[in-house]
Amino acid sequence: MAIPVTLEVFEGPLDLLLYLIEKNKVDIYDIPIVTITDQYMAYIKAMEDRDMNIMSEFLVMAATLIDIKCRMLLPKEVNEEGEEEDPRDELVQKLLEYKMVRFLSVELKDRQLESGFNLYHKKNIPPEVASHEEPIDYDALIGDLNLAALNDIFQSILKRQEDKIDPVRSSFGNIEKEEIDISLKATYIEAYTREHKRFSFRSLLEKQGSKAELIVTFLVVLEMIRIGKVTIEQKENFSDIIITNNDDNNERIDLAQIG
Amino acid sequence: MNKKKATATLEAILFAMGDSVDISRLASVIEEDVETTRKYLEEMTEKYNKGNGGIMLAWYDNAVQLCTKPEFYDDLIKIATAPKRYSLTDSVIETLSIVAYKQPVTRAEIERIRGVNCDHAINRLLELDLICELGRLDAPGKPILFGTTEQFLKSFGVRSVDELPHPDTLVVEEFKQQAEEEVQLSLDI
Amino acid sequence: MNKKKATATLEAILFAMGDSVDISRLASVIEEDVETTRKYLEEMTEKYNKGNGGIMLAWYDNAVQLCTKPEFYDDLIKIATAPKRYSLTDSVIETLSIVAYKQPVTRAEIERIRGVNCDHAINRLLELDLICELGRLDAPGKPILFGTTEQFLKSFGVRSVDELPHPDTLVVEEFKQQAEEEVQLSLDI
Repeated sequence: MAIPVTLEVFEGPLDLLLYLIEKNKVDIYDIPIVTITDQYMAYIKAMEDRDMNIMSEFLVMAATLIDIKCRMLLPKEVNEEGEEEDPRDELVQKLLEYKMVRFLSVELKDRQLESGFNLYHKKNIPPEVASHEEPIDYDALIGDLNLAALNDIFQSILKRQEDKIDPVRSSFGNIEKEEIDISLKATYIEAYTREHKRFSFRSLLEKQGSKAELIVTFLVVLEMIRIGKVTIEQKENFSDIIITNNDDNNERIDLAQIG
Repeated sequence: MNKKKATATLEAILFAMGDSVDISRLASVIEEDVETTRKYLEEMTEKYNKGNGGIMLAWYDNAVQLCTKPEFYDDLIKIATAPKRYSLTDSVIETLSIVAYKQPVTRAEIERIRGVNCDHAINRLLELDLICELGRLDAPGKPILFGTTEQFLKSFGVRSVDELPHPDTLVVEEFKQQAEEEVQLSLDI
Repeated sequence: MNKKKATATLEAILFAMGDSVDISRLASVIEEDVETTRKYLEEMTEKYNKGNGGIMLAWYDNAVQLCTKPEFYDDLIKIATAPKRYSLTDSVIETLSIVAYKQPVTRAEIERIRGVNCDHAINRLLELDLICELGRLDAPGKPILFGTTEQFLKSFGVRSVDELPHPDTLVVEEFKQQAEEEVQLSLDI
């Protein structure tokens, strides 16, 4: 069978198949598979330069046709009810379904041409209606809420507020900034040194109250070492430091050095 | 509400709303049951069609909408903007007819019937608001189900999806006749 | 164009346009002079007014517009405006209880008690007419003082604010003790 010179554009493999069946004027229920397959393959060859995605769909159909062609050469299969199965049945069903779709498409196209000549308008709500505010239904709004419930809620808020405050610390009262008098501290440490002669640095620190006092004490001790009023010794890293008073040196601590 | 007042109310509401309104919603406003409301609307439709006015009632499944009568289209577009008319390609129309007759239908089913990938056509139809997603099929992968829209009914002048000619009766009948007339070529293997 | 067709065309145009349309523009579409068009429109107006429909013609100087007859506004409200669902959230109720028991009270005081910003809740209560501004506190910034409204009393079945049950100081003391004990407990562990 000759191939038409101009290739029609087919919507898909079923479209082409249907075209071939119609062209051959054969009953859709009795497709001459060999003829149709040959023609189908000839079309695909002629279409070779087309999009691969589209081509693959046509090739699947060609493969299906060849599959049917093969199965028709074999002895007929028998189904559960003992009836002979025609390998073409599935294809026939598919084609019939597709043919219906095409029929409906034509129907829809006609309808589209005849319709759509009505004009609609957009919402046209009078401003009086649009601005209408429904009165609040207070019964529904308040629901089960009553005075007692409101009271409970208020009390639970108060309780929550109390919980937020730490009662122990809040009872300490105000914490004021401590002023450390360096000269007082120096006098104290000098007296301590004279009294104890030889003592542990740690025991001196333990007698200090705040962090600021610790720092000042450390600075005073450093200054005393610098002017040779005391000497220190430490057996190993991080062990206690022993401070010894050097009695013979009576130089006073220069407070300006510590400043 | 008496019939006269109900009819006027229906007209007032439909005019103001512009869009289509569900018959059940209209029924609740005029405080009648859906059947009575439907009857009133049918009578209004007839009155509009027979009357000398320029407007009519369009029906979509379970909703109605006021619109101008088609015979005034040519005069109207002299002054009003004409509604867009789309020309749909064959592949888009084919896909649309599958959705129209098989709805709710999945993409896979559409593609099985057409034998080709339908992504483009489906997207185009969604874009034109001719089809919409109806939900998801309770099956592996939860595929989306498509159906036609009110815009579809409007564009194709169909009052309801049920009004479309049913393929099983009409078309199969035609095919059978064709088959009888067609020459049988015995091209057996 | 004969009068019957002209009238129908005018109705169709006015329907499709929605807005008001100049009579001169209408005249050009029906191919009549302005005087004749005006006469047609006047007759239409009369027909609408006397008729049993839901729509009418409104006149503005040299323009006309189709619109809903005002007597159907109440029915239109039923369908055109979404019924607002009013409800009170926890934060709104809390704020209301503070205003009720602490009034007159400033925004800052409410926020101190709740420990969070209360702008939204206060605005909501003002909107619902459950609280109102009572005046301004004689303090820096002249903050607004809030109190409960007549509507609040009515809704809660109270005749006067004095009737509100006050949380007695004992209860507050009890809370303080409880809180102290709880903290002490956690310190001991």
